[in-house]
Amino acid sequence: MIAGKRKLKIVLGVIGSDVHAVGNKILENVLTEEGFKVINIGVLSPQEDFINAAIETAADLIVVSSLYGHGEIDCRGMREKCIEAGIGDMQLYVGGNLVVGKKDFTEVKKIFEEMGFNRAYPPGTSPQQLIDDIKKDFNIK
Amino acid sequence: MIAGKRKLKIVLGVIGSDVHAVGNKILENVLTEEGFKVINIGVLSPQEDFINAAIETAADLIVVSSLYGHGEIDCRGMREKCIEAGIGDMQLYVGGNLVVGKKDFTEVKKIFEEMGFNRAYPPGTSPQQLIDDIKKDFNIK
Amino acid sequence: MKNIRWEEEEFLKKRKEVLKSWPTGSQVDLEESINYHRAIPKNKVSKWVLKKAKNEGRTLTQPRAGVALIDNHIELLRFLEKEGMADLLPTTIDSYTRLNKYEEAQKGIEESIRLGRSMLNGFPAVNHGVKACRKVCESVNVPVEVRHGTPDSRLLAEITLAGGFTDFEGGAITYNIPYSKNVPIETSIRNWQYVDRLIGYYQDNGVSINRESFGPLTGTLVPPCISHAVSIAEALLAAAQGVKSISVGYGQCGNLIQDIAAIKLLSIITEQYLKEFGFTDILLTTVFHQWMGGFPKDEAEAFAVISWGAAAAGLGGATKVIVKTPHEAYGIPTKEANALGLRATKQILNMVKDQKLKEIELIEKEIDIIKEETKSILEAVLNLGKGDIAIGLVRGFEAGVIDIPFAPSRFTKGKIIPVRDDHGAIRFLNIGNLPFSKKIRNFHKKKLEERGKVENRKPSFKMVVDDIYAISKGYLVGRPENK
Amino acid sequence: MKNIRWEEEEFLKKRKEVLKSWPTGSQVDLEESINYHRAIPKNKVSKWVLKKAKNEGRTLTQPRAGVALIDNHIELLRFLEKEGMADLLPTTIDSYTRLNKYEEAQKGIEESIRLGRSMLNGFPAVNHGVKACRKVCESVNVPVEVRHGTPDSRLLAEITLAGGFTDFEGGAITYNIPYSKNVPIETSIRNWQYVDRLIGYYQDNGVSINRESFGPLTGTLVPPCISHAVSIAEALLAAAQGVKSISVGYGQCGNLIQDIAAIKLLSIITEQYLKEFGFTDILLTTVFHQWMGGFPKDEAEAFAVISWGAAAAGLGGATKVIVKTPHEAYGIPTKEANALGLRATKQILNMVKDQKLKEIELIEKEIDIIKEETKSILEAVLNLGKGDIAIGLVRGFEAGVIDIPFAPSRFTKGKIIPVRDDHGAIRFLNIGNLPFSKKIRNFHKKKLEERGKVENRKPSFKMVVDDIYAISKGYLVGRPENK
Ligand code: B12
Ligand code: B12
Repeated sequence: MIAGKRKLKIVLGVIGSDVHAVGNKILENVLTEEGFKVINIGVLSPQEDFINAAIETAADLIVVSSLYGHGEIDCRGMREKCIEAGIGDMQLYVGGNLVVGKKDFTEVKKIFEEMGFNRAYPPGTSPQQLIDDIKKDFNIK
Repeated sequence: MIAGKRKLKIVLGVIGSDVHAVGNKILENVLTEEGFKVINIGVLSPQEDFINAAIETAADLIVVSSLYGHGEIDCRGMREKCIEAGIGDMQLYVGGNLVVGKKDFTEVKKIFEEMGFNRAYPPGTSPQQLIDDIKKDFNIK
Repeated sequence: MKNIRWEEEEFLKKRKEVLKSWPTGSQVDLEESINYHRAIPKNKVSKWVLKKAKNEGRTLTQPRAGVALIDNHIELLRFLEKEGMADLLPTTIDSYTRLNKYEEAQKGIEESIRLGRSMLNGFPAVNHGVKACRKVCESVNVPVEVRHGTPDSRLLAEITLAGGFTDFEGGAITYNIPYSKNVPIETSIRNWQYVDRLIGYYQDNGVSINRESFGPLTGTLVPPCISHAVSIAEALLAAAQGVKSISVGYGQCGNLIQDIAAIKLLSIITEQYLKEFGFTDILLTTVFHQWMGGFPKDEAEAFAVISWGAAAAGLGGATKVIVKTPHEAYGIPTKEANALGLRATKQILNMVKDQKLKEIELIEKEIDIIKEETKSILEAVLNLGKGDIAIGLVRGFEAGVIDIPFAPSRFTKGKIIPVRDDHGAIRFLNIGNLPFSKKIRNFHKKKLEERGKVENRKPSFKMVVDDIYAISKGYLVGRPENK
Repeated sequence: MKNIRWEEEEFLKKRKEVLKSWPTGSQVDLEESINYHRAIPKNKVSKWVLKKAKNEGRTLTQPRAGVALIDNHIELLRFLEKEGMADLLPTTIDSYTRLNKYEEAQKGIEESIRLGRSMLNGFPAVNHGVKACRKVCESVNVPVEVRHGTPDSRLLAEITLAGGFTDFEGGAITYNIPYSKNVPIETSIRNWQYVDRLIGYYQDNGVSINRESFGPLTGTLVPPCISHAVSIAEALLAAAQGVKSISVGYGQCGNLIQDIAAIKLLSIITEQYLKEFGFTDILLTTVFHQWMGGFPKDEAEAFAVISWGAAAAGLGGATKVIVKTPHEAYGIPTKEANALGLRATKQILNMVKDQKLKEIELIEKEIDIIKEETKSILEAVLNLGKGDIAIGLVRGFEAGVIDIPFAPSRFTKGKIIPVRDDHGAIRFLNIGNLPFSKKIRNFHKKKLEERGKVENRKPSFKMVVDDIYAISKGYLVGRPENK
């Protein structure tokens, strides 16, 4: 990030009844080191917690992780809830192991994009990829 | 075999430039133990050696092994050579790893049957299967 | 709360409450279930199959598997029995059920029916009820175990045991700390005492249900002494409630010497503690989990990780090995992928089963280390509990003398930080509040200095992150580039 | 015939003959080729890549691969380099070429073009000629070795070395006895002396070509002492002709202790013999072949066998491992299957590379056994040759003091019969005429009695047949049903 500028604020968490904590801890670590301001709401987080945290901190981006396979159910309606809460144009990224089973990712991507996520990532995406995309989307050099 | 009856005579060998000796040794052992008379011409045997051995011993059956992948080239014309040699109705079996590569066996089987082999077997066929089929074809109980 | 056997009255009172927490609870009739169990043939009862394997020195295979709908789940298990030659079968429970969210599980069932594919990551046994469970268990010819990750599994236990399962995984610590954020240890101990007492009740009536502790915890660089201490504690908790068939588990570290040492020691030291506390008539068996951390995406590489785990399990003499699949990095495996993992595992097990690795000083030394560490932890825990392991666990976690790395729970300090040494064995970068002797502390320090020197960097959290990724990137030790 | 360096004159005379034996021979210009080699960068020269790996204690991977047509072959090698991350590449020669049947190879090439698929089980390098070989070697970024099985490979060597290959497999014994029926040992020694001298000639001119001996022989239950004795003999033959970079090989037995012992000993004892005969400036490296006998048909099981081989290679510290594929039981693998085997292997190698297996008495004991056996054989051979290994080999095979099991050749007695002991190590059921001490004989007898007792049967050829099938059926030791 360009020094002196306002830090990009990212709400980070693992959605639903998902307890996979390791990737979350690493993402917090890496995003923070990159210079972002990370609000990590951790595992077992309902949609509401993401949205409340984003509103409270006036965040720029919500990064949702879902590892355990219920991502499709857990993420449904999240965009609508954002709209209701008045942050309808919030950037929403989602990644992890989004659906149950090993599936062709183009299909999975479509499902999540139709749900209103701006970006959806396949299993094992590296944090660097995420950082690169954030910089692209938020015009950070 | 039914005791007292003439023993079924089988010419056994590995065709072409093939040196895989282990399966051949085991087949000789198993077929002999089963009570057949085995004439084993061993590895590196050209078509002619099979046919000559069959004529010399008045054999009932030729069992060709091909492991190394050149089976398709090596076996071509064998039926024709049998006909020329006056043993046109000789039973010809072939087995091993008949073609180069892992292929759908129904296709391979067709190739060898069209060449005039009475039976063709996929990789790793057990000697017991061979014995069962011999007994069926030669009406041995 | 103490580690003593619950009074019958207290137990029966609680049962009424528990069974009311979801409609299917009313399907449970304990006396009828006991009779049902009595009729199950021995080859379908975990305890007997485990006992036989233990006596013969064989290592059994077991997959993880569970889908939302009953018929699909049965098809899945049958497939794994036939095509995977699984010696033991599982029924893995979905994550909503694990958190007692039966309504969401119900939604998952309905969605799965609607979309024609499993929308749940496991089998929602509570929603399906007793009869469905029996149908599942009856449809195969080997024992079936309930595998989950449920801090409060009282209703799940009631329904699945009535449903004919003969093995139940979990424990107050192993199914709390890695699986929840806000459940106090005291609560999960109480809830698991209930489960253990329920199994003890079956046992009192001549029905053996095996209780397995979930050794791998967070699956992420867990040092053997941590999981050993926890496993032993859970064994003592179960035994106190009258459980007589116990399996203790361990998740592969990846260093062969450490893995063999750990699994060998696990059975010896658990037996010792059980004996020390007066439990002498328990069948104790061990479970080895193939690598529980992040897997490589490439299936060939995954096969290698699976095979390496199978080798350690077999050479270490575990009673059973829990098998991963070539789909691990992606998602719940198809039944075919699951069977592939099982078959690869069985091939290795059969190839190593007659091989004895004896007279290996390195293993003996490693055993001594893990033993001393484990004993220090348990001693401190028992001291804090004034000899009572239940109280000791609550206070011990509070004090951090027992601690679990990378856990979501706020009831473990999370101060310890594990990292690999130069040979890939898991050591401590930060010992947190663990009550280790100076000798042990120095041991770890020296080990990490050794690695630091080779990699020309100070041991740090960066090294830990590298280790977390290492196996998924094709290595055991997470070296910096070009090392 | 003796084991002494050929006179230049004799060699050059023979060359003329050899180069005339097939039209492509005329393409070889030795001086031009030497210059060509001088320009090859070190990272594409086997010797240097092997040396680096040896120094770093790494184990390199190499597949087997070869198809009939040039472009397809290049595509195959590139794929294995990229997708298989192969450290070294091969060019496996087809079986007609191996038997100098260049006309049949030509038919195979034509048929392959006609049918659009490879009708040959390898790359017919002689027919394709020098330029084609250079095209192959130039199209990849790692060293390429000629791998074959040719009793008389003089022309093959001329063409492929002129063609830029920097490594050449085989030997007077290892590429005769398992690969032919009627070639006298004296003949193959002469022909391989030619090849070794050719390589020595390159060496004299500053170009290092590595010479690898084919350790696994018939791939079927070959006891380590047999392949070790042969490997050492071939190293001595090569060294005498001026070869300075030598790899000795060994085929996995399947018992980890025996495999580690064997591969460790192999490099030590070969160095000793080389030194004893005055060859002190040779780069010696070792090659471990993943299981060379019958493979399981199931691909998951095949992955397990591959992984187990990779583990033994890595833990044993071999310089390179030759990799099998999940298609092994069926036929020449597709390039994809080949890459899968390579990737599984690399994953294991990387996971075990930092693990040291030290202080293992069982390994030391096994080393002592193999060492004594190997030395007895070589001593007897050298005695018969009055100190000359070439003469000794001819007489030794005649006398059966050196012998190879399951071979097609009539120039080995074929009297020894190997079989596994109760732990899966390969022992002798029949020692034939091997010059073993009473102690060693008793050792084997005792080992087999042990197994016989467990299986409740007398060690016999039935046991051997069971062992031959065992790995392909999922076991290491071929037990009777239900044992
Ligand atoms: C360790 C582990 C566990 C541990 C977790 C411990 C803990 N509390 O953290 C334990 C054993 C407890 C566990 C439990 C379960 N697990 Co789990 N687990 C794993 C495993 C092996 C590794 C996860 C891990 O830590 N990886 C290392 C970290 C660094 O990587 P990561 O988590 O993938 O995160 C990275 C990336 O995904 C990415 N990322 C994450 N989020 C986002 C978001 C964005 C926008 C981007 C760009 C990137 C990104 O960046 C992260 C950092 O690099 C994976 C399989 C695998 N990956 O190999 C299965 C896996 C995730 N688990 C799975 C399942 C099903 C479960 C269980 C239901 C049990 C079961 N059936 O086996 C329970 C669920 C409990 C619950 N309620 O959540 C499945 C999910 C299936 C699916 N999606 O189809 C997996 C894929 C295994 C499998 N193939 O079946 N598990
Ligand atoms: C050991 C072995 C070798 C040894 C052989 C030693 C010797 N002289 O005997 C060595 C190392 C020398 C060798 C060399 C080669 N081999 Co090789 N070898 C094998 C291997 C691993 C095992 C063979 C074996 O002994 N099996 C055990 C015995 C008991 O089984 P079997 O041979 O299959 O025989 C049984 C059955 O096939 C059946 N059977 C046999 N014939 C018949 C006939 C009938 C009618 C019936 C019903 C049944 C039947 O019964 C037998 C007894 O149970 C196989 C792969 C495998 N199967 O796992 C490759 C394999 C046969 N080899 C192969 C090749 C290509 C070669 C080489 C060209 C080198 C190379 N490119 O790697 C050379 C060929 C040399 C030559 N000129 O022939 C390929 C053949 C490829 C193909 N068909 O597409 C295979 C399949 C490996 C592979 N997947 O690439 N090999």
